[in-house]
Amino acid sequence: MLLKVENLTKRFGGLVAVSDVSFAIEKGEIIGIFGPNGSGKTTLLSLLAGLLPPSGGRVLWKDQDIAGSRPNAIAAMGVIKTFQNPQLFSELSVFEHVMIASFLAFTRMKHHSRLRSFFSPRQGEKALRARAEKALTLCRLQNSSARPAAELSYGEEKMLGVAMAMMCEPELLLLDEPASGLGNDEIQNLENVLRDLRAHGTTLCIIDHKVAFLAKFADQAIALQEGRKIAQGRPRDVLADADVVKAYLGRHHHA
Amino acid sequence: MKTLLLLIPFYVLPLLVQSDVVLTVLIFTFVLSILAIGFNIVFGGAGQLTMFHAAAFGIGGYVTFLSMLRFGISFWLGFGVAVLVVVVTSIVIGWICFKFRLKEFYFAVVTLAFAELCRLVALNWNSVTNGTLGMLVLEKPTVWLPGTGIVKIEQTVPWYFLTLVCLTGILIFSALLMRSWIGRNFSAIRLNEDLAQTLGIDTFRYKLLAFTISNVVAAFAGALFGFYTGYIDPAYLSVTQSLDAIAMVLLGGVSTILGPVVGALVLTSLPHLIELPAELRVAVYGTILILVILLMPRGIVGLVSGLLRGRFNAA
Amino acid sequence: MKISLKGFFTGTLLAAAIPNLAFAQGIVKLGQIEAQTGPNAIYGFMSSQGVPVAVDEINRGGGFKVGDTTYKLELDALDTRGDPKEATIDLKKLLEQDKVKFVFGPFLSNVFVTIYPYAKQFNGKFLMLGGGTRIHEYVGQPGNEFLIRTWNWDAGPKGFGERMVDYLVKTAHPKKVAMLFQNDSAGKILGDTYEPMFKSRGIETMTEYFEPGTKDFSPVLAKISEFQPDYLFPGYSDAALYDIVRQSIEGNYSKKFFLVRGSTGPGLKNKDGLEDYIVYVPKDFEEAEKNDPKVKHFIEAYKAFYKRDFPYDQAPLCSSSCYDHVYMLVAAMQKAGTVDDVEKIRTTLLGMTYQGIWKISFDDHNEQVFDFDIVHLKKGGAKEVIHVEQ
Amino acid sequence: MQVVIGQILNGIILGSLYGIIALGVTMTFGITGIVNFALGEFMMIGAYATWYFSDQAMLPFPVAVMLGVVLAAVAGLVADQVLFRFTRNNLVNGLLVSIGLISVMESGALLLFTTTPKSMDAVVAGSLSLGAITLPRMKVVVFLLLVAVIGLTWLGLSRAWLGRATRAYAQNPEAAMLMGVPTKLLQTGVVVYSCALAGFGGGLYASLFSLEPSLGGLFILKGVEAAILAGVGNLLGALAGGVILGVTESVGSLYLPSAFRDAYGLVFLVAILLFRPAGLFGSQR
Repeated sequence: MLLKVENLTKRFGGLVAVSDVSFAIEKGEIIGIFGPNGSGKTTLLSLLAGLLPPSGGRVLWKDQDIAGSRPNAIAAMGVIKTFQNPQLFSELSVFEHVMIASFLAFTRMKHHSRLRSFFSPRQGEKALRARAEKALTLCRLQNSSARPAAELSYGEEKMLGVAMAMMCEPELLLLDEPASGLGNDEIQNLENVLRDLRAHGTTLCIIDHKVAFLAKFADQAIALQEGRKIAQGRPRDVLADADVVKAYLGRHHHA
Repeated sequence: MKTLLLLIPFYVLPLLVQSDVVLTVLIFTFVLSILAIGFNIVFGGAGQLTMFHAAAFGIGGYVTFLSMLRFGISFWLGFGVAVLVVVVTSIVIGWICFKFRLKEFYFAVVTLAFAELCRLVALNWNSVTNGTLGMLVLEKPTVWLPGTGIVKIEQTVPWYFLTLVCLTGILIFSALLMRSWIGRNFSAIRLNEDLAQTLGIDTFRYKLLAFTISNVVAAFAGALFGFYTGYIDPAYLSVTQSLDAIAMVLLGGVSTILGPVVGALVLTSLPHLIELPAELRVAVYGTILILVILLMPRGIVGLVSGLLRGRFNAA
Repeated sequence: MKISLKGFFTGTLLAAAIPNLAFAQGIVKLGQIEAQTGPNAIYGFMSSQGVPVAVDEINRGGGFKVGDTTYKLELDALDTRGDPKEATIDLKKLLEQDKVKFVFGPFLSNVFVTIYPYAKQFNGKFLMLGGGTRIHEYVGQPGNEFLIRTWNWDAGPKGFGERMVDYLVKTAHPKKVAMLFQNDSAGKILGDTYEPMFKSRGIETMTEYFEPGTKDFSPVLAKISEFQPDYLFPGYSDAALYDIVRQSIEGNYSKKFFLVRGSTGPGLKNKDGLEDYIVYVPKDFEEAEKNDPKVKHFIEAYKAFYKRDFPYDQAPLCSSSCYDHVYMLVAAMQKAGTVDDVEKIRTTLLGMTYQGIWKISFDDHNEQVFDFDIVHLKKGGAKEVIHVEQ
Repeated sequence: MQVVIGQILNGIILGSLYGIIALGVTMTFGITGIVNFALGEFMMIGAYATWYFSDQAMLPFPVAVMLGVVLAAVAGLVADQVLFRFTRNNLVNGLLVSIGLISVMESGALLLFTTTPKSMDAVVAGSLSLGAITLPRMKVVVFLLLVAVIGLTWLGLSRAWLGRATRAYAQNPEAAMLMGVPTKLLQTGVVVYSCALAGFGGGLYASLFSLEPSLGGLFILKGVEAAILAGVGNLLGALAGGVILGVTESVGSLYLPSAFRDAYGLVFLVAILLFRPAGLFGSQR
């Protein structure tokens, strides 16, 4: 069992954003979480990635509770998150973004030492640059690699977020609405990227409100409403689930 | 790195210029550049606006001199003791500030408060720091030169070269630092700390590292300044000392390698270049600061390198 | 582009460094380093006002003759801003670039202590006439012949401090005196100097220091009032004295004051509230203007030169204002018959007694001894001025 | 025991002076996103103007204070249009422009008034004494005036339309803009008003203490400390922050060496910032 979430809860003062959610993710599996806006999807991901301290419950990563640890510690363990609205290093170029993201990969290189990197910055750089080129090409950003990231389109920014996440050699990649704001061919390309990740054995946890996109990919689906898990199972079953439909369409839908 | 070649003319200067005044102005410029570089590492590098570098500047001077007196060791070993003291102080204060995740304005205010407390200790701990009377530093640093052996640095020209060599060393150090992984993580933190954290960068440790390195460099400047002027007093740790260093970095160009040196050169030589009644000179100093901030946000070096790059792109 | 960048720096600096040669034969250069701006500019400002007036007067009078050449004075007054770094550069500019042989100032102790190691290297080549309290620790010692103090030492055999304490004991027989000084190097020296003076006369003392720039003294005055002193001895910058005297009276703490370094201003401002106010003043200018033509002339010259009214109620131009010293220096040059032989001028100057606004002579410690006034204000503002000859 | 109470009262009065500067700091920070470190200089303008008009031009004290306030407000308007307009929401630039402004205004004061201290006669002479405690009447008058002005400002901000718009803007700038709140006018208005407040504080200061060109520097640090103590953005808290700072310093100097006076405020501030980053009364913004 790669990741086990047990009765995870998060309260902001009176508001309960995530209440008592439990689920598990197998290695190599793709799990899709969907729900209407404000159903606690992003909050849930932030809890997993350590951006928000949980009010209750446990998050077991390889049977070790990481709830409440600092985001960088969780990232170093292999749980990497992308952002719903893309986060960038304002002045830096696209390539420099991906190089910064390769820090974890750098620390995992055999002969690395941050101090020695002080004197010979080239050490290990060649391997990382090659990997960065590959990631950018996969995300179709290779021809804007020298451009400042601030000049990218929204879709490209989102893909840069994915490229950066890939560079961190994630074991579990938490994707926060990767498809929203993308054009059709960009979504097509996103799917290739996800397939490639899956091929490399990366476990994916995708949240989005684009149900069709999720259904096509996810091995397992979870539906959230007002922070509560209302359904879990194969995507087709969950979509057909009465509560889910009611939550989504606001009334009983006769399929 | 090639911008460091700009320092070469300064190595040649003492042969051309006999006037001691110009050399003295440059000595103060070099020493204050080191302080400014120290501040630039933590502010230009990791984006943390600190006001503690003046306290480190003062502690550098005091501890180096006191340990020389107490243990009879050379300037450099005395400075080693100062580095220890500054490292410990920086880690304690840095740990407190970063543990509580103080941001920008509050970090500046808390570091200012700690600097003021250090100044008040220096001001009133008469038995050790001689309090308000300050301390007369008659000892001088010694340097081993091939051929002549241990030489005491006393006259202006030896001081000129000592401070210039030290500045060059610190510049190379800061250039290497900024281009290394540590520097890359610093800029990641400066530009977007939350994103940096999710990419696995331990922002707490790197901010603490930036804060400590910055204070050690500032302490080095304090030791040189104290031994050159021959007098150390609590004013070294004053707010004005911090603000001067900040003004130099912003005038010269934040987050650039040579910016602090350019800023230090302009602000140190300015009062002696313009012949104005005293009150007006202070006004000119203030006006320049305002004009730079509003018209040249990226500072002199930022402006110049922008023009250069503009030239290359256009050509 | 890169070359001009480099040229820009070395070019401007070279231009500043070309020493301006004294073309006209017959120029004697005077230098002055005082803090005219910056936080503790009050004392630098006051002591820097005398020299320009004297220089202007002498030059307008056609200069002065030494041997068969007439000389004019050229004054280079530099502002140290109370910052030791600036002071070091200013003194270097005066001694090495302008080749000045006579430097007036500094009056601030921290500025003096910083430039002392450098100035010492020029011993014998120039004279420094400064008033700073801490100059006392160095003046008169071998190797410091360049140093002459334009104020005398409070606790010396002819020290005005001793005279003032004698007067206090004679008129008021206080048993307890509380001292309240600024927490800086001059303030600390005051505390260390006057404590033994009071103790040797069987007077119990208590000393409190306050952060420079303090405006509200009510807490420290309350603390002092528990000691129930007969007299409060506050010091030393005028702004602090105004606040201390007023708040001590209004808060009905102590109403009897004894001041060395201060002025009649605070006393006059609170003349109805105070019970006793004894203050050392180099010269009570109001009194002296009536019967001393030289003082009258100086006040007119001051008003003409600065185009503002004369600050009667301050510690106006304490004797280190160097108005007299410029004339005394000129007299010494004329008597010694040289403007260059510093050693000869020095010995002549130290041996002279000069009657200007003050009767000035120097003790064997090269510290100035001069007559001064004790102003004794009683409740309601009745003023008694006691002139003390030395 | 009486002495302690005396010092608590004195601390409260002194604190109200810190409070009015803190109020200016809080309002400017809340609306324009920068800390106006030059507020102390506008206090100096108010102080010197009041001294000049009442001591030299022999005008009645209230008129002199009003003129001081007007002068400080006009200077504030000029400073805002020339400088602070370009440093909105940029803390570091705002800090450095303020530092430049401080040296310009201080040298202006030096030129006009030299460093010779100026001291006014107490407008309301005599002191109140309750038992062993004596409080100069003028100090009490100053305290009441300051509290009144701070109270009025708070009332204005919570009642008058412009006040509510200001608070709305402080809470959520984007939303306020969408609702047609004239942000440019608001920001300039707030800067000018806080300069006027500082000028008013300066005018009252002049009636209590002696004046020198560098008086601004001391009070701005205290004002910023008080604003943070209360939690920047909290209006009434500014007065409370100032009072707490004033009392800590006054009572502290009673028992500990008064040379450490500034340290007590600083230690208190650091403790607050660490354990209640939003300040004593601040809301977690």
